Amino acid sequence: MNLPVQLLWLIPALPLVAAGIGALTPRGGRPIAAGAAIAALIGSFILSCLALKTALVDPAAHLTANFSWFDLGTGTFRLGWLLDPLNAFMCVMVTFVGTLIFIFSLGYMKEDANFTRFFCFLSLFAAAMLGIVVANSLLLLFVSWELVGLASYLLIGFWFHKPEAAAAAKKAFITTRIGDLGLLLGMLWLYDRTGTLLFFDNGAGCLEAGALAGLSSATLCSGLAVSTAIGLLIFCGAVGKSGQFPLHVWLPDAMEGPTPVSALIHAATMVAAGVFLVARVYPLMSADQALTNVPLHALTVVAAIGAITALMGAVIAVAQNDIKRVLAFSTVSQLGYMMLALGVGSWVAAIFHLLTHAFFKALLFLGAGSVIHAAHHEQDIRQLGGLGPKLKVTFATFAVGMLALAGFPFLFSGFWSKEAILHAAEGWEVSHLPLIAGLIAVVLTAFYMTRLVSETFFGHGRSHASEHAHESPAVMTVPLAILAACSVLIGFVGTPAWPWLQSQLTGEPVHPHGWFEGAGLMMLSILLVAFGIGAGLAIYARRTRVTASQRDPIEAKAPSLFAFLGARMKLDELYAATVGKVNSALAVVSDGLDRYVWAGIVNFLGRLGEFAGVVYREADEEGLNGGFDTGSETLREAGKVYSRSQTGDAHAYLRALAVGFVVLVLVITLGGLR
Amino acid sequence: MNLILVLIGGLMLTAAAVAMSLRNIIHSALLLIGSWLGVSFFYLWAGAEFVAFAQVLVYVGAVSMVVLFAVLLTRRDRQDVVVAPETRTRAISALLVGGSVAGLLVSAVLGTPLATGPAETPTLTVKDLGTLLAGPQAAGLLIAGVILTVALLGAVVLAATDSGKEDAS
Amino acid sequence: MTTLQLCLVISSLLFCIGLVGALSRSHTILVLLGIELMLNAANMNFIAFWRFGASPTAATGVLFAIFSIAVAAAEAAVGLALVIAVYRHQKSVRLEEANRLKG
Amino acid sequence: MTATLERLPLLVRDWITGFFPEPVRWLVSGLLAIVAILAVFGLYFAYLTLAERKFLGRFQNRPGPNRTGPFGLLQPFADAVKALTKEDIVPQAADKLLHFLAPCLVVAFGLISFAVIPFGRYLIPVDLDAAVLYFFAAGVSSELALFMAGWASHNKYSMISAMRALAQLISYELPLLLAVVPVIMLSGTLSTSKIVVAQGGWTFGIIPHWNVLTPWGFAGFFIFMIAAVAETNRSPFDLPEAESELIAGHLTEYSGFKYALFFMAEYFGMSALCGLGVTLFLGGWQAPIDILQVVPSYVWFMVKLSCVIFCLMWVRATLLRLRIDQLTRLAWKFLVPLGLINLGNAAFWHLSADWSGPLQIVRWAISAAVIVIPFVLIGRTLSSGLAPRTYRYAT
Amino acid sequence: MLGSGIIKGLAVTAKNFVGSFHDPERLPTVEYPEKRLTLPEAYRSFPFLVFDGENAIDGLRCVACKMCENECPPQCIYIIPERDEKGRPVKKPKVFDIDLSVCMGCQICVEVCPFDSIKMDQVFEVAATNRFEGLIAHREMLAKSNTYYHQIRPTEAAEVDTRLAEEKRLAEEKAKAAAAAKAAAAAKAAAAPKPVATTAPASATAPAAAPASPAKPAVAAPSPSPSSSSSAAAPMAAAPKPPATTP
Repeated sequence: MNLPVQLLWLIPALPLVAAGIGALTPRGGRPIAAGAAIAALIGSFILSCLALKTALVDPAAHLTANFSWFDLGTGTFRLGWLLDPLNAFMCVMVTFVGTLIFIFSLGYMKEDANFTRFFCFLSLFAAAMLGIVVANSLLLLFVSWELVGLASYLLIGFWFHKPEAAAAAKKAFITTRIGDLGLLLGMLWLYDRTGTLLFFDNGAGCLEAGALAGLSSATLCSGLAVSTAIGLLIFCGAVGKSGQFPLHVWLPDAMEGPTPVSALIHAATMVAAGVFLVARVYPLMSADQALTNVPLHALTVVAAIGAITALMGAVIAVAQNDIKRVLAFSTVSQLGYMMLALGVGSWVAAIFHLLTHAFFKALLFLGAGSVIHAAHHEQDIRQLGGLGPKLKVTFATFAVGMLALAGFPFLFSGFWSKEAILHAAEGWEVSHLPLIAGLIAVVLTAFYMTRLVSETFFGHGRSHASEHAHESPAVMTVPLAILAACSVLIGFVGTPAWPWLQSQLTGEPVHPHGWFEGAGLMMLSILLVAFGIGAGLAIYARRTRVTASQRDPIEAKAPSLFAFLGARMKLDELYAATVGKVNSALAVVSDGLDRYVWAGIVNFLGRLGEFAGVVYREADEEGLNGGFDTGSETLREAGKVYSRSQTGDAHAYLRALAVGFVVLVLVITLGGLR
Repeated sequence: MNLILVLIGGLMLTAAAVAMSLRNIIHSALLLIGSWLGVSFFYLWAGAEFVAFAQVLVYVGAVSMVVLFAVLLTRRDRQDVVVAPETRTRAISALLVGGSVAGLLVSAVLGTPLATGPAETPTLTVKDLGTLLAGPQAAGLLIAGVILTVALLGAVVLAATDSGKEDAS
Repeated sequence: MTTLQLCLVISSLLFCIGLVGALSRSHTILVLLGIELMLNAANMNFIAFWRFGASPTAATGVLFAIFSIAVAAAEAAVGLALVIAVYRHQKSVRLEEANRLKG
Repeated sequence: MTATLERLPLLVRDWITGFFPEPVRWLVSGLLAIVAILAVFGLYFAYLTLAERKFLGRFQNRPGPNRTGPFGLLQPFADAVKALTKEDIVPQAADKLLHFLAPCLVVAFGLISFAVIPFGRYLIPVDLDAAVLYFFAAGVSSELALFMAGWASHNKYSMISAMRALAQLISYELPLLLAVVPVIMLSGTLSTSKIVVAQGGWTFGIIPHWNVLTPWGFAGFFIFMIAAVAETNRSPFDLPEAESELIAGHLTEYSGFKYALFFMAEYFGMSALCGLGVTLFLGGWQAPIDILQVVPSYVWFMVKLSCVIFCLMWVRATLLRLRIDQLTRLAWKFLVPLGLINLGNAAFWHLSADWSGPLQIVRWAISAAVIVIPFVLIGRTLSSGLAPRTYRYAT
Repeated sequence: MLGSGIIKGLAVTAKNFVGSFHDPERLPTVEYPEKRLTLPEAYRSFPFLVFDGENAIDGLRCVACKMCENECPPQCIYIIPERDEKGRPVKKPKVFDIDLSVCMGCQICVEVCPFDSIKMDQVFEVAATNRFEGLIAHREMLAKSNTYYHQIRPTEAAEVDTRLAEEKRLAEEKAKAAAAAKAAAAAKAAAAPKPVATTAPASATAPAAAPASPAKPAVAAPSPSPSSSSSAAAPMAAAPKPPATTP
């Protein structure tokens, strides 16, 4: 049983319908809203599996179903759905992880008064993300993209009565909007150049050879290929959505939303969208690779941004104290990895890491949610501690996630995907800086994850909340267990020994690497991981924290550095000092202009109009009205006379009708006789 | 053949005429039911069995019920069903107008050479009708259904009393 | 006089009886009943033309009569509901008293 | 032998018409049918009254009438004599013509319904193409006669009863028709004789193909019988003649033979409606088992009719009279929605006619679920807020 | 589920229907004129007068004291005492009528009768063709023998007989004592009421000495209370004097 590509729209449509149901459900209808959302997503999951099966029949093919949306001048504007292994895998991942997160939310949001609204937004979020995934048109993708932005705004600001949440929502919305501006410009430029926004259209799509050749052959004034410029503009959008440096600032703040939302944003939907976008337009991004005489390749920028982000995220994460913020910065870092992979030319590795990351990051966030739920909404790891024995399931699954994220060798999926990326970075001819950045990030990742686990689960409770923690209900732990299992198993679809996923994505047959190819790098990274974990254990687990106010060991050694990192490298402040200042100065100038210059002109014109009005009124009342009044009076008199015949007696009307009929017939017949 | 038609027509016309001149409105309504039955006999005579039964079902079964209900709901006491005699002028004018229309119509009917078809009754089974209604004439059927629904809703809205707003009288 | 003409004459007379009733009676319900009679007369014509007309195989006349009966039922329901509504306002069913909108 | 028995009524008819000259034979055979119906159902009515009284007695732990003749078998004739010899009272202020006309019409309309019921394989008075429609057209007219009776009596109880009769008719006409439509839909005909033929045949020779033995047919029969009880003004829907509130409703001012006519019309109406129910749902004159076809078809019809009527008596002996608002609520909130759902159910049945093998079980399951689930849900909605009644003194 | 109550009700009536053909419990009706139920002993319909001995009129226990007439709530009893040749009242009713169409069967007359002479009957088939005559029971109709009384209410009749015998014995003893004291006066007093019954063990020679009745057996619960019986002599004695009830 296969899913024809014509029905692919059903995948996003089901959660969209669920969102509609949720919106129409009154507050009391909790089971209806949640049931609709979960059922719809499960339905989408099943459809996605069918779609995947369809796509894997011929992995190299791009199945499309295009239709015309409207006629524009002489041309037709077309939209469509696309099915290939890339988005089929994405669909399965999004719906599967999403379903588990939805189920988890049942327990996590149980006490919330706006339960139905929450599920409505969640469904909308999932629908928008699935829309991005199945779109075969950059425009359709962009529409869904913006819907994702809207849904993220609604969800991050779900507890809008908290000022931080409201601010975080605004921040996320505006920051990503900056990137979206680039995407919009790139899209318009692309349409201008190629005349289509369809990705694949039997050779006429913008990602197919004909269009790409045109794009890469044209150059701008500085010798930059057009495809490079467009690719970079589109990449702007990905930077915003995926929280890449320098637009990553919204991502940690987005932790103000409910934890399932964080999980959804970080694992399955929003941030993955950026990576997916770059992977989707990869032919466009890499179109300039063949050119040698250009000043800049688009992918070089991608790799640079990715490497910076990966390193920066990992460094900052070391000094965070909020459990969710640590995870947030780890997401930033991991997304940097993916971008790095894209940049160094291995989009397959990026997608592999995206998939594995989705599972273990969802697992980690849900685990964190479980911890927070258990500890009565205490998120500060200094206040927690000693939760291991109390939250056995959560601890076990969280540990799996942590090991996967840290890239613990062989058993865990994170190891394989990360290894694929490092392997790709090693093979990049341009520079080895990304590889070095990646390797440093490996150490740091292992270190800060060990720190997080030690602080949270080892030692003893350092606050009332952590001492009285209790295990979460099954509706929350079961998804954790499923995700943990997946976090382990999903890695084995893409090991060097059997790179099934890679082959399915690229459409080439499975050809195992030689076992020793890249073994040296693997050994190095294993050592680095071991070092990171060992360091973490040595610093944090050997002597656990006793009180909440005790200083962090690193903080004790290098207080200023720790504070700098803890304040996220003061990037927010930097933005406030530069962009914000300029912005507010501009605002002051605009205000002055508005208030004095434009307002003066407008007021003058208004006065002028007022004077003219007075003149007109006089003329009207004296001159024109007299004439009309007389005319109206005459009409009214005539009307009075005529209205006498309107007796209100239905009989009279009926009689007149009948007489009229007789007369009419007589006139016609007599006239006809003559 | 024509004798039966004349009998049916005479019955129907007499009933209608008497109904329209009686002062007791209940009697009028009952006689009109007789007249409608006469119309349905005409349909039976003409071979339109289905229409005849539909006529009985709708007019005798439904319209007459509604009429009787309306009569009973719009009277304050029993004597109200006997209405005052009409004014002479109106009666005369109505007769004049009606007579002229009748003269016109009858003369037109008699003066027009009408094409007539075969004398035997055309066969039209209910199944044929159903096929026609569900096939080529489905739009008409749907529209009739919509009209009936709208009329039902309209009648309910018009006739329903707002128990809160209804005045004491 | 052919049979068709006889039918038509009868229906014309029925129509005129309805017309006279609608014109002469002051009771609103009787006026409505007069109008119903006129409708019935029209229906009779459909059937008469179907039966004796040029092409009896086409069932258009019968179908039209069926639709017409359905519409007549709707008309009666709405009309009588109107009568009741007017009665509630005017406390009268005399048609000439329902003239509040006259000029 | 069986064939002869089956054709026996026809043989008798032909024998009698043989005495008449050819040109009037059609008239004689028509009259014979009328006379036969009058005789058979007149007698049936007479013994139905007796049976009703005896059965009601048995239901209420008493023996019922048993003094007139052996087992009280002459009771109906005693009743008739009593009715005939009573004084015929016409109230002073009554509308005399209508007062007289009402009982005549009510019996006439009750009788003409019998014209289209197939009593046996060869026994149908008039085999109309639009027979079901004819039946309902004839049926609605009898309530009109009840209204005439109520109005003509010049009695406020009679008047109220007349209004109630009208309201009840309008309310229950709809579920009655809705229950019938599925049968027409699946048989593809309005002719009662063809509907019965369509229900012929047996699975394994023992399971008849009657409509009532399908989920939609069962629901339809259920709705049909409830509506039929209401249409014939029988308990528990006997509001128009509720003797405890309205004396006897439209019968208040009637006495003697006119009263007996109303009584007769009630039983005629009941027999006719139950006959239609038997025709539409219980396979008409079809025998229940293949081998029992040796018994003539008209016997089967009468047996089934009597069983259905017995059930009505049973219901009458059991249930209390409803209030007028409960009555209309039952019709509009329960029977009409259920009827509409059943219509959809029948459509499904029709569309899934070619399902076979295990799909047949699925078909049955879906069809049963479609009717049972709304029944439970509507029932729960209707009875929500109504706790089981508690009694202070009775236990 | 909707309709479960209806089905339960139908089951109940169905049980009745089927049961009425084989289970006598389910068909308790009796074919009356042919078959009759035995009436319970306490069943009562209308009053009757008890007589002792063979002669209905002579054996009446009633002394026409009119207590029942006075007490009867619907006033359906009508009594005229017998008078001898000299016009003096004799302790016997000349007329004793009960209007059965008025009587409500309250049994108060039985309660107040000091002589156990009026009792409740069990006959209920009193239909008559004449409204005025047929339903007025005269002395002859009312008088029924003590044997009949024993027949319909054996327990109560036995108690009454015991009590009367006891009273008579006490009266005789007292009479003997009185006779021993004042022979002449006692003898005269004992001679006056002479409703002598030959067969009955309880001969009513004692009523004149009724004041002696306080010594009643304790078992006589429904009999007249001691206080009323003590005063019973007074009205009885006084009754003849005021001719209050004019016929």
